[in-house]
Amino acid sequence: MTDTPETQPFDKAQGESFEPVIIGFTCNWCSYRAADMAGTARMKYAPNVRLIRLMCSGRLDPTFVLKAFAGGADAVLISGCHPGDCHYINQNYKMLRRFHLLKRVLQQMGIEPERLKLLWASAAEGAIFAEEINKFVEQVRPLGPLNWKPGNGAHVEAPVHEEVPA
Amino acid sequence: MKKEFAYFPGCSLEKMAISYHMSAIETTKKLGVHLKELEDWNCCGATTYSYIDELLAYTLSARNLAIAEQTGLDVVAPCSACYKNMYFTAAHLKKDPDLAEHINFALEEDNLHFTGSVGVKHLIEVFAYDIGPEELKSKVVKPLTGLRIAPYYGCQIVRPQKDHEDVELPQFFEEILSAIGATPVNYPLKMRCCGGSLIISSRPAALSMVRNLLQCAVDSQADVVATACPMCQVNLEVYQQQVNQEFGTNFSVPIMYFTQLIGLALGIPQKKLGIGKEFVAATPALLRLEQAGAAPDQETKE
Amino acid sequence: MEKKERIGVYVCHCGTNIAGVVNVGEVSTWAAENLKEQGVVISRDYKFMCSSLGQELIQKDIKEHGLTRVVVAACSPHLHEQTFRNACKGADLNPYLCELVSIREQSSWVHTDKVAATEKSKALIAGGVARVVHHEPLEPLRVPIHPATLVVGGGIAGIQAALEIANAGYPVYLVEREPSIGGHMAQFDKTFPTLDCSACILTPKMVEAGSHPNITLLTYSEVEKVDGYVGNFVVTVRKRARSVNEELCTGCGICWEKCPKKVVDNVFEAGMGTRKAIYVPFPQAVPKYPVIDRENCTYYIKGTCKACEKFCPTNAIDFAQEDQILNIEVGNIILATGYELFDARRITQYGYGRLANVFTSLEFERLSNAAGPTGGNIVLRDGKTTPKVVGIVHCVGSRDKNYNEYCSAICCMQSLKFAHLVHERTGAEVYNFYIDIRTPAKGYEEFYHRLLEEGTHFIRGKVAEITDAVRLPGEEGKLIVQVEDTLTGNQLRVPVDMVILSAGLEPRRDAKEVAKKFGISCSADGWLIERHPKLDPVATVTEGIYIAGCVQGPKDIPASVAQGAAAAARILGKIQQKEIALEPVRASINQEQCSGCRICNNLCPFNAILFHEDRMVSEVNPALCQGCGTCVAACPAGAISGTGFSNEQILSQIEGLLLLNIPKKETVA
Amino acid sequence: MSETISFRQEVANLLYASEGEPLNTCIQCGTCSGTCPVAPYMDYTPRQIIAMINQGMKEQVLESNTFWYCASCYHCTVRCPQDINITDLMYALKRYSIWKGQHKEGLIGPTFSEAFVKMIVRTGRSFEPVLAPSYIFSFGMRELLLEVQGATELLLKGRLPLLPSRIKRLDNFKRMLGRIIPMGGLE
Amino acid sequence: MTKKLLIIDDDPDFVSGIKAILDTGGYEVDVAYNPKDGLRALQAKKYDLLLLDIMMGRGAEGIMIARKMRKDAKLREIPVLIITGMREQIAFLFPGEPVHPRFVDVDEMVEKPVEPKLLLDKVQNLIQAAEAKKAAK
Repeated sequence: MTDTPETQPFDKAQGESFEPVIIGFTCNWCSYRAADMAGTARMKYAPNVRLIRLMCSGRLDPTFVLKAFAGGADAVLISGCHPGDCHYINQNYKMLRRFHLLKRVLQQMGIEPERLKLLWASAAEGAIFAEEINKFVEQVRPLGPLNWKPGNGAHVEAPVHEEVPA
Repeated sequence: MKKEFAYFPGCSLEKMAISYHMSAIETTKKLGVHLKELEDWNCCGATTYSYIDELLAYTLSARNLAIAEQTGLDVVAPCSACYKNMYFTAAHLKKDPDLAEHINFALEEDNLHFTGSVGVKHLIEVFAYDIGPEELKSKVVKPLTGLRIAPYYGCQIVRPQKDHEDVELPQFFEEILSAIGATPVNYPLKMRCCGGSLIISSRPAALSMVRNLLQCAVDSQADVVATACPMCQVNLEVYQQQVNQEFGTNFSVPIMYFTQLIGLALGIPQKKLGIGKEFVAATPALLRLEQAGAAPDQETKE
Repeated sequence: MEKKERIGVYVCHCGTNIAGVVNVGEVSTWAAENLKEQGVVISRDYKFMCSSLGQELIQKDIKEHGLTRVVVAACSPHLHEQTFRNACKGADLNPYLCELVSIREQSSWVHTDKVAATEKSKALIAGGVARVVHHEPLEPLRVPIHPATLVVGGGIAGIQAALEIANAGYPVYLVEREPSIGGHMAQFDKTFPTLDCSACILTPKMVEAGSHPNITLLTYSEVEKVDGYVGNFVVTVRKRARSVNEELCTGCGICWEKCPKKVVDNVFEAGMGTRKAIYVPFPQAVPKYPVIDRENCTYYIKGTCKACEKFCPTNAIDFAQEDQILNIEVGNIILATGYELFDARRITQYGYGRLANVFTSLEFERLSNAAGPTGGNIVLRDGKTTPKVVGIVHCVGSRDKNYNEYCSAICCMQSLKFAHLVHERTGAEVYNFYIDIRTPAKGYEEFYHRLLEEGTHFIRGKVAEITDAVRLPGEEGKLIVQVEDTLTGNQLRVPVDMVILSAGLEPRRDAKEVAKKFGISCSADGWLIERHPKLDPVATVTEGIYIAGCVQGPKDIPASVAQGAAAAARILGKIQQKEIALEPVRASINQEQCSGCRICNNLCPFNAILFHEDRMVSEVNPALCQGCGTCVAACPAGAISGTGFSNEQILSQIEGLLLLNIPKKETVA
Repeated sequence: MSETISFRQEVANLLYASEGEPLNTCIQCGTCSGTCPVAPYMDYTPRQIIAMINQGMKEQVLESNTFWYCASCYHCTVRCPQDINITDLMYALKRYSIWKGQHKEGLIGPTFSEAFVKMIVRTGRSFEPVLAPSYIFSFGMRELLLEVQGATELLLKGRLPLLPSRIKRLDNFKRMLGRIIPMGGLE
Repeated sequence: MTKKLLIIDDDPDFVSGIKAILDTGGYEVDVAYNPKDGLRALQAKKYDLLLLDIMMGRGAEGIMIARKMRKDAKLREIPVLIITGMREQIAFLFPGEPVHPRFVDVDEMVEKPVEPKLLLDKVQNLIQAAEAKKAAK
């Protein structure tokens, strides 16, 4: 019987343990190309991250991150070009400012800061991109599912994760 | 400038290289550095332990390091082989927690524990970096003006690669010799090996290595070769006889410890520096120094 | 929901690249069943969507099923986005209503667990479908291309590129940091494998470039700043003061004859020879005007001398000359700034800088050059004695993890050339110490055989050290090369009179800053990164910026020339189109909602947002806007929207990825 | 798991420090053998030994004197363009040869190092005279005389160790070693 | 169902001998030739018995593995049979002395060369003893 879409994709190794769902934002010029390079070099990393391509990390609106958490994501990855490498000169610095603001805001809303990660990755760093994703998944796994239900009416039916004892 | 160190003399400094021990203690005392000998230290194994079992080698060096850690001082080794063994044992144990746990399990039998907080230095690093050439120069009473010295590093002080030194042409030995007024000569083979334990296990090879070192010292018109390792001193000096017989040469190059030379410059009497215990008398070179010393402010030849 | 969109989903097998891991059939049927509410009316999987048959499949469905949106799940958008957009265009569907979801690089290639990869692919497609619903029809932005081109670096690659473009009738600005163009090639005596005299084949091109009506030579100049974007670059160039008035100077040379001040020339003569304070780097310099080296000229130091001014027949000397700042408008830029030689001093055991008769390859080039300091006689450092035995060391600083891991491509052939020159000029014995002889081009291997016939001793072994410490009789006064001849296993001590270190090529020291200045990136080593190492080596990720020659990596002269011409051809292609179609990704401000808070104004590095004092509203200038979207995210009133990456598109993509609006099927235990 | 492993993998297993198989990356450039001060006295140069290991020539490698003539001066390791720790390799081959009891005839190295470690395990300090028998008999008459002459001169200069020294906490020391090498006689 | 055994030993000749014997005993035998691969194998799969050599890798690494297993909850129950040729390997160090790893409560120890019948008996007893202990828990 095929799993229904809500059940999380199980990773073959552990089988039983919790598999976080992570939304990842990448910038078109560096981090998305790093993901492409990880693909062409067939580097293996955990299937928990689903990437969204923006033109630049500066395009990241904090509401996107809140939307992802509200929608049921257990963690969010923000990645962009190394400071100084930005295709639009310095827009990644503005994302850095928003990232620190976001960390504090999320903490006040009861979301552990470990669920939000910032990663600089240049077009040539496919290996680092893959490695950091694996590390991030392992960092989030012990935190367990978020199941964040924002108080104000915008109640969104977050997919239920089977609560599986570790 | 650190004033106090835990001192690991090593087996050869008990008798075979007694003059290195005497001159080390005298010179450091004169410069205000206190060398506190490690209590109940054991032999570092030079290279032979690793032929049998590297874990055994780590345990024996780790025991010395753990004893040093109890004193809270960095440990200083005058012999290059002991220095290398302790330095790399500390490095390996810090890098591999499983290894450290296993070695500490063994050290429990002697109620010791290694944490990795101890720094490991060679004796010459104390003079070159902790005391420093300026401080050394200021304390010089009888500069060794005119004495041409070949600075012989040997292989284990800067090799294998640690982080900071230049591996092929370091200069800190020359700086020390200049600070005490002597003239360090350009000694091309200063980084080449003296043969070490090959003097026993492959004598012809070791004798040829010693021969090349002596030949090069003579070609560089050095009056004396300064070394910072008892094993090198023995190979270069005690076997000069056999080299002359083997290759029909007639070397008689005095091989002294750098601490003896520093001692002379600090005005410490020769007796206390163990001078006179050499096979190849250092006295002729030192005699020339006396006359040179007598002549007022002689221009030092660069 | 007003009229719902009619969406077609196409899951590509990509042979086994995707189908090997992702269950494409299951994904396709899943999309058809579960994304019906979103508007999916047709969902297929096909072996090669990017093939013409695959594209025709889409076009047929658009016509027959009246599709208004297309989602293709295949490879990375950087590969076939344009292909599927053209397919939609072919069926009269606006190309920007098509979304390419990457389930190859993002899923099949990077996951081993088939079930997880299939589930992830479903989520990625759901995200794509949710996003494509909010796509609007767009037209690419047409931007005019300025016909002028800037070439940075006057080496052979830069000269070739400049000539190709100029001969096609378009203006070129050739900027060169040194007083004359010519680059490293001007320093060589001969070139391999033909043994052409380097100056003889280079100077005609230099003269042609120097006198070409379409080429503006800006020598002794550097690019300070680059603004704008493809088709509309504004480049700030600092033309350093030569202290010589170029209109009046005839290049007669009296000034550098009379000038009393001699200076060691570390650049052109590689420290082997001297030049005067007022100088041209070499006789055939283009342009012919000399330059005063203000650090060493007595006038600038003590305010005296002025010999050059006295003797100059056309009083072209102008001590008060200032640097000029030029603002140049160009459409495209070619970076051809070349390489730097590996500093052989870093290998202390080879003795360069310590042992007199150890020379680097550039030093030997000057020694063997007729216009060089010794008039072409190959002599030792004392300038008199000719060497009887010469050792040439390959791979100095290359193929060595302690220095540079890469192979510098040209040192083998260069070493063979040196061996020939030594044979020809001095009749000395020559030893070449190599690991592998690499002769990878036409005529190279035959040149190697010629050297074998000439009796060169080839010793296969990387040199361990070079010393002057004599050990065996016959080594007195010689340099001893200690090496293992790996073919016999003997450790040799080869006494030689002269050693030539065939040093490798390294990127320019300021490569990182230059890359930043032109908005492109360079690899960890420092070589500039091409758009694609195999298929697109002369373009870069940034539109309008091209690279050619050794700046992209070590290569020989023919390859540099070919890349110079290739970059020129690419640019000529762009100039012909008169304009360039840019991605229609732009920001725009909805005037009603804009509260005039001006937060967005200084967010834009391209100053594309201007503020209307009168109406207290901001406005985006589409010509300058690059579409990064930072202002869109920053606007507190949400008044700024970005085409192609609007908030609705991204928020709905998030919902899709999290499978939120999927009808819940009862999960059967 | 494959039926058996190559000699190259066996050597890699000994070289614990480096992950994977360091000897694979050797490009046979000869820097190590060119640098080695003892290479002229070795049956095979260090480079040749690496080539022989890579081709599984176990017998010839173990019968060679190369790794017993290594002075462990690290000059090769520092200069290797492929970052291979050749000195560690020589140590590993020594361990392999001692554990198997298989080495070239007439080599002093093995017997000397066994005697040396045996001495340390018993007293904790080295005492050169006790090592003399392990190599003196393999010397010819001439070397014997020279050795005796050297020893007497050391005696005269007061540099010949006469009394074997030992560490105080010897029993702890022995039990400590027992935890590393679990053999009897260490009570 | 067939018992799964793991051999951790660096000597391929000895391993092929032992493996042949154990195959006749109907066991499913995996092999690791160095301590690192051995520990990785132990984490990846459930084994009923471990045959462990002592002298391998840097030295007496077998002892390290045995001690590490005793401290790991998952691996503690696996019975360990030490098979070592240590006595010949470093005979010079302690001539005539026996080998007894008394610091590690190892189930059983046997010296190389080991006689096939003896090996099979020991393996069988150890597995049964372990099962009995588990059943009793």
